[in-house]
Amino acid sequence: MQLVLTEDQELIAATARDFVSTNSPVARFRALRDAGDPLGYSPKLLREMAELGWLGIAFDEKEGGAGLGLAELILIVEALGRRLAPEPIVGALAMGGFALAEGGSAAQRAAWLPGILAGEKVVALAHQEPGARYDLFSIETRAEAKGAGHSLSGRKSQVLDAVGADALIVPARTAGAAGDRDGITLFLVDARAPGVTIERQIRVDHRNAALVRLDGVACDAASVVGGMGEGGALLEREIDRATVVLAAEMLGGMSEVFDLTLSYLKTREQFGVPIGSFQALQHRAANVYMEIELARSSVMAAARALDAGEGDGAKLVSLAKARCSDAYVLAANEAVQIYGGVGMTDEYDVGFYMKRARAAELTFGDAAFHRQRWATLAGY
Amino acid sequence: MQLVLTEDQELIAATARDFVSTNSPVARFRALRDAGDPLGYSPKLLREMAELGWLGIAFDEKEGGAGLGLAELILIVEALGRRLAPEPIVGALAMGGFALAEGGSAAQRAAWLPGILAGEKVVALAHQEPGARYDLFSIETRAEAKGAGHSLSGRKSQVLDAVGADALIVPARTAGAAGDRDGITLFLVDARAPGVTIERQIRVDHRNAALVRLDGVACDAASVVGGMGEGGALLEREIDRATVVLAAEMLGGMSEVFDLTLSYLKTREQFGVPIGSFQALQHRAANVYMEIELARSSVMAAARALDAGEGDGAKLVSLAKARCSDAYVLAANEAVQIYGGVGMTDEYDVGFYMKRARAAELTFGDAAFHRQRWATLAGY
Amino acid sequence: MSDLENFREQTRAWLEANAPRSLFGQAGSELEGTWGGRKATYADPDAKVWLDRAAARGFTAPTWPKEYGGGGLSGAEAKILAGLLRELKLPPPLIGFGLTMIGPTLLRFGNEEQKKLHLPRICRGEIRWCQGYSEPGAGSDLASLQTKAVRDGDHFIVNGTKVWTSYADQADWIFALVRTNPAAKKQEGITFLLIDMDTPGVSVSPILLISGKSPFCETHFQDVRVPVANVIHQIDAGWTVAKALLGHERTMIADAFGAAGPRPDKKGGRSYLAELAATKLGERAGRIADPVFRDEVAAFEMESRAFAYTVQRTKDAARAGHQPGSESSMFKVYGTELNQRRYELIVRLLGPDALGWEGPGFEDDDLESTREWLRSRGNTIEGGTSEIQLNILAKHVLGLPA
Amino acid sequence: MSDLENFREQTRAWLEANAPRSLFGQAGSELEGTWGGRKATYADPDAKVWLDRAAARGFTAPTWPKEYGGGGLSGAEAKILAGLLRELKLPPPLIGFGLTMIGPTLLRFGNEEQKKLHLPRICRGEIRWCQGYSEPGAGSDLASLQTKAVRDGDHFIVNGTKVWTSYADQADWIFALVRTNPAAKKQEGITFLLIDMDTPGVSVSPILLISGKSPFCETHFQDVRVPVANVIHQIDAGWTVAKALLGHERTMIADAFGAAGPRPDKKGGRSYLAELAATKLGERAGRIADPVFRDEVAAFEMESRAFAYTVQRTKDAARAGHQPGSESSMFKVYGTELNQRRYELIVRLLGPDALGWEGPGFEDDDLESTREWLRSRGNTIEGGTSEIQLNILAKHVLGLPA
Repeated sequence: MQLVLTEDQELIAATARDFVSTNSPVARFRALRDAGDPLGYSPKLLREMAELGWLGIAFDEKEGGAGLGLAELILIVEALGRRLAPEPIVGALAMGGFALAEGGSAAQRAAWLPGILAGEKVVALAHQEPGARYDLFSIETRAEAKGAGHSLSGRKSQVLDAVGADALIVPARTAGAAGDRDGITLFLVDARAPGVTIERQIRVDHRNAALVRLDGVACDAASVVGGMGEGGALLEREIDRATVVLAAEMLGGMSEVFDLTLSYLKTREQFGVPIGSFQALQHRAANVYMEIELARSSVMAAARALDAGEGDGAKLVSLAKARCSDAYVLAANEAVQIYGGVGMTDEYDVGFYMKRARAAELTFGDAAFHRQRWATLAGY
Repeated sequence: MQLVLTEDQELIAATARDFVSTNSPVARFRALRDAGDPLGYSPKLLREMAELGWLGIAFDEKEGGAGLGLAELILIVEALGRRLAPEPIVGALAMGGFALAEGGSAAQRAAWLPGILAGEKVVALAHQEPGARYDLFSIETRAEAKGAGHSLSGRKSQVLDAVGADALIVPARTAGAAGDRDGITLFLVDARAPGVTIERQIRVDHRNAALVRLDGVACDAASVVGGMGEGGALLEREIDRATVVLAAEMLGGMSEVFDLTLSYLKTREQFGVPIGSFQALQHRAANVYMEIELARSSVMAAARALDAGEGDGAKLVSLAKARCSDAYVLAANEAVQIYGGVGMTDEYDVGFYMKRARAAELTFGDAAFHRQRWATLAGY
Repeated sequence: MSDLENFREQTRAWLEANAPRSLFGQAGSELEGTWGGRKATYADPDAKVWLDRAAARGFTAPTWPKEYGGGGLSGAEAKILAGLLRELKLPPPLIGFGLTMIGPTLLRFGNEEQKKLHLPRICRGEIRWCQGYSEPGAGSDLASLQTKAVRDGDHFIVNGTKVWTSYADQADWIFALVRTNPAAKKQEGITFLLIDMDTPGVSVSPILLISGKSPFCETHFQDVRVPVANVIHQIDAGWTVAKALLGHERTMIADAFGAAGPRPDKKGGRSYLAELAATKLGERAGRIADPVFRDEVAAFEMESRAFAYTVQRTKDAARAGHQPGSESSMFKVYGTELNQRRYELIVRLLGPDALGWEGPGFEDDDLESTREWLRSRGNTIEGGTSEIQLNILAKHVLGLPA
Repeated sequence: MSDLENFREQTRAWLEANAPRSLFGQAGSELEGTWGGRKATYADPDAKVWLDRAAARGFTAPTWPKEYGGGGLSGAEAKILAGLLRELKLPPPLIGFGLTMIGPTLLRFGNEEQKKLHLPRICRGEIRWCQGYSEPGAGSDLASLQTKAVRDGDHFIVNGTKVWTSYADQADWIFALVRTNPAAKKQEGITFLLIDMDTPGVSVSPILLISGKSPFCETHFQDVRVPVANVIHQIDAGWTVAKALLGHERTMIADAFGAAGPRPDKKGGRSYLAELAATKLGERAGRIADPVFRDEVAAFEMESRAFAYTVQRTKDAARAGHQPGSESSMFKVYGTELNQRRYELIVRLLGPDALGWEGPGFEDDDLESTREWLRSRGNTIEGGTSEIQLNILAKHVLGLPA
């Protein structure tokens, strides 16, 4: 594994940084929030990203993608994370899109992937249930056999990017009990199908998330994604990939909020000197710097391991998520403390990073969860 | 509970500080260490402490004590801890002495307590077995019935103050299996009895400790301390009391090593200024200060709770030991770091505190052990 | 019967006769107390009755001299009155910065006219006060404030902005620090000035925090004419007044965190955190199912308890006649950081349930915890940052060199 | 066949013919390498044979010019030689501060006589060198050193004490910083001086550490006469020489911690720490029985891994042509603190078993861990304290103001 960017990757990263700086300042996110925008993102900007080839970058060429991998996608997502761009990358592209590409039938892929890669269609993955915490297999939504198909009933919570989505992939139980890895099946459900209710939930980070209710939603046999009862393993793989994408977004966020902090340390004066000349703050800044460096290495390693299909992949996903969770929260907390009173006001941007750090930390498992997962995967 | 010293207690503390400063500088401990003194302490000084009434301070008046409590004893032990005085207070007085006073028969008390309180006799409590870690009930030493008495066989490790002791109190199993609280009986054994081998172990802190072997040691019925098979509860109570005494010694040690650090910060110059003017070191010193203040409050509270026989006593013992373990290690680590290279040399005293901090931390349970104990006692 | 016992009996009788029946047993309930002021509204008319009767008796400011509307009570008598209010669970008849901050300042630094004018109106709850210290550019370095007051005959013309003026939107007067001499060394050109907020040119806008609404405001002064007679102490000598008041404020904040930080476990029951952890993470054999979180809960509870004992130790020592030193800095920094750790732990215990802001699918308790977590991040900033407190500890308690 | 391929084949043939049979496969074993010097003893006579033959071929200092006893190899050739030694698992024929520190310094700053005199003796392993920088009063502030060299005709008279002179008790010559101009600004009165330790007045005493014996010594100079010809560079210009060498030393130390810090898990097996925890704490269902320690082990292993990837990232970037910056400070501070955490965790895992020093009832592995824990506390001090590294990061990497 090479932990250095190739020239092509450098170019992708630079292009992404430039585009995001120009087209997606934090003020854009703030305006969407202030307007109470129901989607919370800009479909137009999503299409522009598609035109730049970003959405398809990690998809196979035969699906219309660029045939590159997570190692490239994370560069784009990091740039988006720097400016808190709320477009549906984690919840839709990396969850729904990847799941369809890997588990979907030829018909499903043909029907949906072109639209997803063009930024015209959004498919969300509705896996999380109330009270499930981070357990992917704690699924109580039931799919009962009905004729040649199934009838789905259950409740999903904080489903990312579900508001305005065209379809949902719904893991439901065709056998077993909550907590079992086996017996989970993934169904592709039209968002406007009878029995589907999608209600916007306002989260602390003001991104697109929803409470989804399924009341006897009819699914035919063609709506199954992957094998019957084999959705648990698929779900785990897709959440691992989405976790790396989220970690890259976190890396961008922590890097930006740390840059803001450094600027403030250099320019804000108290007692006649820049506050960045105080040694206690210098040492704390150096500490944040080191944690971000470690987080960056971890994210790069995890993306490359998943791209290469290495056996260590799942461990490195946990490494990346754990390091990014701790580092982002640390960087955001230090930012607010160093900004002082103004950092506590809604008017300044640092608070947004603090909120996003927490939302991202508590999505797909916090650092404690991933330490336990690492230990289990490492055989102790 | 009043967390302030009475005038009498102030007087005891001041007297102890003065006596220890004069009679027990750290150089005395160093000389004992360098000489490879087999006892590792001064019997003469122990007798002088007895003459000052220190050894009997927490014993009943009817046993010849002062009728005061742990609240007073900790003041003396803190003073001793400041200068690393190695006299057998924790291992003998607080373990063996207290166990005899509480669990001993009238005959046992009459035979031993006067000598203990006079500093003429030493009785150690040999509870710890190899591999038992901090589990008091992990006792495999067996007491097999033999005639009217018992025959003891087993192995005890790192028995504090056992070298040169006149007798040992040996918890042994008369029923049950290792780990059971029930079925443990305490036996009072003459240190020169056939089958008893006491071999000096050199620990990192160079205090008196021994590997004790018991090979068919004959004990008559009169040698049982407390009830048959009921030694588990007695042992737990005595170790709790000894833990508070040890915590007080730790409080003294951390206070002294912090005072040394403060002096060094004020006098050592680098780059033309005292190193104590560097803000990063100032903040770290303030942090150590606060942790020591919390440790002090915890030790005072635990001593008073045990003296009053309050239900919260065991929890507060765990609080005191956990806080003292963390704070002493922190204070010693910061001391060595701030002293720099010389702090790493055997020639300077700070290293002794670092070693003693660790030895005390890993005796009677470290902070992690006591957090778990607290949670259990607090019902979660 | 001693004089004090007499006082107790008379006061008890007076309270039972005069405090409205509906207020007995109400202290500590939703009713946080009456702030008074021109804009005051009284949801409970008995609160107004209680205020008026207590004020007439001098019980809103028990120890202030009677001539200024106070009760003229001795310290011992005031303690008895406070004890009776606690015993009868009566809410205080009046609260606010007039009683706790500007009143004591006027008693110490005000001239006779100022005391005669302002103190009785405070005692009667007629005027509500707020504080104008901080500015956008002046945080920890308060003395660098820039709000200007330029002399114009008998008046000052005030221009500038104050931030973190709590409840300024409900206050009638503000006591403010203004710069009257830009040429002097920064502490020496500051004046302590009282300003009627009805004066033209004063405007107030609320500050929205990352946690949502707050009592904080920005208060703007545009060519505000303030009589020179409203200067407290002397022109350019306001820093002396401010320091006294600031020390007082920091002690109050520190005491609040010292007291509020750790809560004793319910008798025989689990602590709030332990119960929350058991609910959110489940239990196994009576224990919190996740041993790592269990360990964190225990670590937090233990440090809280050790901190509570440390606060108690200082109080016990004070009662025993030992002068407290700069320990209040320790209480501020440690208490606020404990409170932050508490909420950081709570949101991690809640997991995804901590991510609600509003809307469906979230529990009210969880929504509140999330906002309190965000709000707690300000604890180590307001009332003197942790960094300033650590500097104070290093220099004034540990004696480390500057 | 290219020149380099030719070189590889010839060198391989030479090594196979000349390196003693007994040494093949020995690299990385107990045999740490040959230090040479007047006092050298060779437990294994083949080590001496290997040294002499390699020196004759110029392979003890492959890239140094042939005229000074080196091999005159290009960088590419030296890399091939190093690769062959690794491949054949041959230990280096010679190691020490002569090759790594004073040699490169002489090549850069020495005059022709000095190079002619000293370099060949280094290459042949005849003279062992040590470093005399630190002093009892000068730690992080090295330039405040006080060892005096007073001019007396063609000689300096040296008086003072150097500390942390590693292996001074086995060295023949010392390169030292001495103060030649007490009146100048502190960096400007320092001279870099070579001193033969056989000169009368030089004495060495070993330093006992809290962890036990160590290679460190104190080296005392009492009226030691040193020829002025032994000055490197110029009188009073030693700081320039020292800084170059110091930077080199810090990079070496940082690299060592970057490399040594985290070890990859055994293929399909558990890490050392995990195995230790499972042994000491027991297992339940294949997991370390104590979940809190399990969590700590995982946290440590994960940070070690993230650190290892960060070191690798810098190396990969360097190979790709990106100049490394001041990252070595990060590796020093983070790597040493990881190592300390590792040993703090180990002693807590060991519990009472960590308390042995010597004597009965303790395992050798545990005794060694305890000493390594104590020794590790020095990691954040030696070679530039963590505080100095954090200052460097803040100023040179983050650009924070002085």
